[in-house]
Amino acid sequence: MINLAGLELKNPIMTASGTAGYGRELANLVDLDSLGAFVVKGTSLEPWVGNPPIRVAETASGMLNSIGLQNPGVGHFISYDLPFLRQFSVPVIVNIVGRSVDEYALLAKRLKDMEGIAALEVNVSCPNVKEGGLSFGQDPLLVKEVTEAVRENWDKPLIVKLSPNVTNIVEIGRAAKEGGADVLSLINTLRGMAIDTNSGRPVLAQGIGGLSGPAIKPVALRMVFELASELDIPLIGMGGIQSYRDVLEFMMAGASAVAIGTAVLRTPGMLIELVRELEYWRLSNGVAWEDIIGLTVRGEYGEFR
Amino acid sequence: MINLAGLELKNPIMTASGTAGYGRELANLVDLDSLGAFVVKGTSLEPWVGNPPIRVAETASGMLNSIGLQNPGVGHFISYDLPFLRQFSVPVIVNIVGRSVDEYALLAKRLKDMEGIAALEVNVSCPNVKEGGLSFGQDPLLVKEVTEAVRENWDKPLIVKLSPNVTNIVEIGRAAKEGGADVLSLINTLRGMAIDTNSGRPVLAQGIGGLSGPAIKPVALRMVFELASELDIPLIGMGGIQSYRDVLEFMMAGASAVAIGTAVLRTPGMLIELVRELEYWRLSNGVAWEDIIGLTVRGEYGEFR
Amino acid sequence: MAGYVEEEARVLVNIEINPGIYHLKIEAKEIAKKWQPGQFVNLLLPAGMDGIPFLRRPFSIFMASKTEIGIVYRVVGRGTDNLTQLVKGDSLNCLGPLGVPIKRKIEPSATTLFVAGGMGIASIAASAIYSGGMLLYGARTESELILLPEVTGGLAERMLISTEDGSFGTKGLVTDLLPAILAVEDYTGIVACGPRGMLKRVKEIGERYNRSVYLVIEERMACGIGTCLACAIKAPEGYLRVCKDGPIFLAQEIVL
Amino acid sequence: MAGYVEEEARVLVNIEINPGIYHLKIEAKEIAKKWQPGQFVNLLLPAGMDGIPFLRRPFSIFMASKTEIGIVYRVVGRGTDNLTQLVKGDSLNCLGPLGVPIKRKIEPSATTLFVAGGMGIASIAASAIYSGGMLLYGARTESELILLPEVTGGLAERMLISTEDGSFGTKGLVTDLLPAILAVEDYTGIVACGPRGMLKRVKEIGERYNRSVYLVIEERMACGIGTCLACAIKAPEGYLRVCKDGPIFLAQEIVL
Ligand SMILES: Cc1cc2nc3c(=O)[nH]c(=O)nc-3n(C[C@H](O)[C@H](O)[C@H](O)COP(=O)(O)OP(=O)(O)OC[C@H]3O[C@@H](n4cnc5c(N)ncnc54)[C@H](O)[C@@H]3O)c2cc1C
Ligand SMILES: Cc1cc2nc3c(=O)[nH]c(=O)nc-3n(C[C@H](O)[C@H](O)[C@H](O)COP(=O)(O)OP(=O)(O)OC[C@H]3O[C@@H](n4cnc5c(N)ncnc54)[C@H](O)[C@@H]3O)c2cc1C
Ligand SMILES: Cc1cc2nc3c(=O)[nH]c(=O)nc-3n(C[C@H](O)[C@H](O)[C@H](O)COP(=O)(O)O)c2cc1C
Ligand SMILES: Cc1cc2nc3c(=O)[nH]c(=O)nc-3n(C[C@H](O)[C@H](O)[C@H](O)COP(=O)(O)O)c2cc1C
Ligand code: FES
Ligand code: FES
Repeated sequence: MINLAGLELKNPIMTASGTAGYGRELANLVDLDSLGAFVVKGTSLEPWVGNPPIRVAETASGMLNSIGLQNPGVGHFISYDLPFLRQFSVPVIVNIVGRSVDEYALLAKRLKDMEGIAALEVNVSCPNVKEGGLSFGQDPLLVKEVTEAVRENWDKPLIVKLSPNVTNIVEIGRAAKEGGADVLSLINTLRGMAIDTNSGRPVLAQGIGGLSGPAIKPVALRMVFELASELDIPLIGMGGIQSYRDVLEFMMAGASAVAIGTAVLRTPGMLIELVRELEYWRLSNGVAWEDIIGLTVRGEYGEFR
Repeated sequence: MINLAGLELKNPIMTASGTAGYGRELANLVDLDSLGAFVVKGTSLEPWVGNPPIRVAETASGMLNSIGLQNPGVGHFISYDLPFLRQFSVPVIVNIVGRSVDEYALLAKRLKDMEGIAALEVNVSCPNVKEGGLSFGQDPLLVKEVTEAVRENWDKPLIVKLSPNVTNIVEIGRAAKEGGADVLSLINTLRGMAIDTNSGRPVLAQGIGGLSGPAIKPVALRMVFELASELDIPLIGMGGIQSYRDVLEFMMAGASAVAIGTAVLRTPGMLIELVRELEYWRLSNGVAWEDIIGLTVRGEYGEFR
Repeated sequence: MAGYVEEEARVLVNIEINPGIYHLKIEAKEIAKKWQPGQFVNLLLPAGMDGIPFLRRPFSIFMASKTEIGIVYRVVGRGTDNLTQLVKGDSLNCLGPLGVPIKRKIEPSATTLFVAGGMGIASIAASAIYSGGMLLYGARTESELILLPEVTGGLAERMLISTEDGSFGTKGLVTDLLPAILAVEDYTGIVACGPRGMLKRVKEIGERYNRSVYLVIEERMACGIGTCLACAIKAPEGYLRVCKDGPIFLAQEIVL
Repeated sequence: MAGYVEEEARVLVNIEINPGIYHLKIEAKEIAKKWQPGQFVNLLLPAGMDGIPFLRRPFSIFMASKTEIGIVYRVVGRGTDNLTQLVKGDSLNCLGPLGVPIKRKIEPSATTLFVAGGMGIASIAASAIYSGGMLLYGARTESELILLPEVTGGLAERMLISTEDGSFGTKGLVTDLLPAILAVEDYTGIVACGPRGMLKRVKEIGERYNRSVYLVIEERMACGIGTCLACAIKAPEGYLRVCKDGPIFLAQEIVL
């Protein structure tokens, strides 16, 4: 069991928001109950339309996306998806997105008394319409404000998901913690771009998108390590995980659990393999997760197989 | 001819600082005079020792380095390397590094009257010892201060090389411009990390290093595009370039020239191929570089082969 | 719902049938069993050292037997180029069958008219064969026509062919044949697959003659199963998913 | 300076000679011509879809003819593993010959004693053969000994072998042989290549007997030509480059 500020996971593997939808399609391929937690797609107060296509592009060992947080809104989630997810015993984490601090607060309020939600994950990598579209997650004051607003309306575990597009991730993490976050998750995508040289047009209709996949793993790992070194708060690590060795890197750097995004789009079945391989590794090395989590930060190096 | 604020290049291909040394070794493999410009390794006032090994690690489509800016100091450069480079007609750009604003100023002063230096490139991704080791390049005020200090002591073209590890690259670019930069170059490496899961130790002795190579190209391209959209100043683009198509992406995004780093470590001969392939592309499309540079920003899309 | 699986398939045949066009047959028992006409597979193609193709690539299931599926693909980029290198015995990770079977949108029958342009044939040949309806099939030139026995055998006299250069069949665009046929025959539904321009034209003509028009859409995909929302196609309100809500749509469902 | 080139070489032979140890012969005309004992090549090995190995990998030139070079390598990771897949006719991008030829540090002669541990043999066999000096060669066990004709033929009676388990030659560490030999023979220089522990021991013993000790060092590399400063080895002051200032160093030049 892994305990994340009261959120109990039977293993460290979670889905990453936006890459596993609301579970219905993935459930066809993967037993959701074998996962540590299921994180749903970013969900807003009203339905969001999303961006025009082309919405994805490939880059070296990675991909760019500009889905634009298309989602059917929290009402649809409550009436259609939540009942489906309640059939499973896997902890369900709802990722919420808003365009103002109020929207985040209202979302938390709306979800508060719903059965079958283990935690909220607050995605602060959203354009703040009031502040001219800059992302909430790039300003520590706004991160704190959003976190506080959700905290006031939510008493179960509260996760804040950080944007990596910042000068100082520790400062942002600290703001979230001060605002009342129980857990931090990171990283969301790095802002990136690709151009079609046959025309000069950006490949994505939206121009700039979010980079994910193995290409970003070193940056994600560094940020997890920095937060684990500076702040005392449980972390969920993600960014480019493809193998159980990648998971171990994140856990050693300080993550108590991890989320898998892009790799699930490519090979959904790998989620189950990861769970198995990790357990095999843990047992054959005779260690407990508590010893592994953050060992690089503590400098307690060992010899593992 | 490409004109970068008075710096004239016969083609857009330059070496990236730190990956081509001071030219001596590369000259064995590549005719330096066929390049647009040659950028030397980061050079400091006194010799810098550098970091302990292991200094490099591989990551998906990229590499981490923590060389630690080892270099023999500007005195050695002037007496040993500059005379060697003067044998060539390629414009030589000296990349300078310091631990305080004064050091940057002194470096510029020292190099000012030297023959055979076409431009200075100021690397602001250095730890600022006075400010507790945070990089100069992450603070717009410091970037401006360093740029001004160099500007006062340098009357030829002045390039400021930006760090990508910031929330807002435009703000940093603007500070450099206000400080007197003629050209901006970007990106330096993204801070990243890798862990050896057999021990839990960071792969690099230094823990955190700089990520370069194809993995970072989308981030680099986005930053070039953002600067080209917001500021009126010539740009040198770099980050993950491996093919002439990559060069075109950077030029379309707004770069007047590009630098090649990691790819030169892998395949030095590619520098010459790039020059040839680019010229072939330009001629067979019947375009001038002026039309290509920044066309994505201007939205002047075309049909190219 | 029929359900889909992630299956490690085995290559049986992978040959060039026309310049730049290949016929791939793979043993994929589960997918073959579940497949219904109109569905596709999302393939994890061999990648280069930059990892590209990083995402899966969607291909229509052209035809399926009890244990095998057939795909016809044109080489257009890195992924399809790498695919040509696979030989008998190689394994290939397939996700499928995906997408709505055609009969959940329209029950194909003798009164369904099929229109295929270029590679569009791969997506609707099977449906056309089972329907008993007619197929109009156009390509640029003779060498681009895919006249595998699976097509010609199954469709026999129910197929009209056109080429833009007149090297085979009627000369002109496949859509040029449409008005004359609709004027005299009472096909109630039209199913079309091909380039966007062609689809627009079919829609226009179909509406003029007051028939139900169904379009098979291609869009870049990532997951292929409906979770990531990469494959958006504009709808009168918001977007639909080509992989999950399609790839076949009633023309009014989408905005071309 | 001898100069080095980036050359597209052709694989001639790539066979497993001992469990996990391969002998690779490639046609690399320019490199073969320029090579002098002690030098190495930096190879661009076939990479997986994550691009790894992304950087080149250094290997000693074990032996060279007019047009060919031979490499003996042990499979230890992704790069060497991928290398085993190359077959006759495949091409391989080589950068070389690199590093200081041994004779620029010490002119090997009959009064030079060579000590090789494990794969260290690959780096000094050629120098040992040309020198006329003696070679002490140790491995863990018989099956790890590289006894190619190039080694046994060229060295004949000038070679003493030890294995840790005694399965071949003297039982024990190769360095155990050293004191007895130095006590009676007047070798002026000792050249050693092998694991760090072994090198430390050779240095210690050599100093005790007052001989000049030269060590061949292995370190992770990137460029291999001296520009990137990846391959740092600690020196009494600062760092030296293994690829350019070495790979052979006078023991006092470096800090092990
Ligand atoms: C449901 C569906 C069924 C398909 N069935 C077939 C088929 O049976 N036979 C066949 O040859 N092709 C089919 N396609 C198209 C096929 O998926 C693309 O040709 C393939 O993905 C290109 O991959 P690539 O790596 O070779 O090219 P890339 O390098 O990715 O791209 C080359 C060109 O193809 C375009 N392209 C890339 N992906 C797609 C896509 N998903 N749809 C349309 N254009 C794309 C790009 O914009 C670019 O212009 C189908 C597509 C869909 C969505
Ligand atoms: C000058 C020089 C000459 C060499 N000659 C030979 C030779 O003739 N035959 C031979 O088998 N090997 C030789 N090596 C070692 C060889 O370079 C490494 O074994 C190889 O790079 C490992 O690559 P990999 O991708 O298989 O392993 P990796 O996956 O990169 O690493 C596997 C293990 O090898 C270690 N390693 C990686 N690179 C090096 C390196 N450059 N030096 C030492 N250890 C390393 C890693 O730390 C790790 O423990 C030489 C090294 C140098 C520097
Ligand atoms: C297609 C796609 C959609 C995503 N949508 C969301 C989202 O709705 N909310 C969110 O917080 N993160 C979203 N993300 C970010 C991922 O959850 C994850 O943080 C990021 O992709 C890094 O992990 P990875 O490299 O494993 O994909 C999305 C990522 C992708 C690729
Ligand atoms: C080994 C290595 C050493 C570098 N040293 C320097 C340096 O001394 N000064 C500097 O400004 N940038 C240095 N850089 C950064 C590169 O110049 C370049 O900005 C970066 O690597 C991105 O380009 P690339 O992906 O083409 O390598 C170094 C990069 C590498 C890989
Ligand atoms: S490709 Fe992911 S939803 Fe269609
Ligand atoms: S490997 Fe680059 S300097 Fe030695």
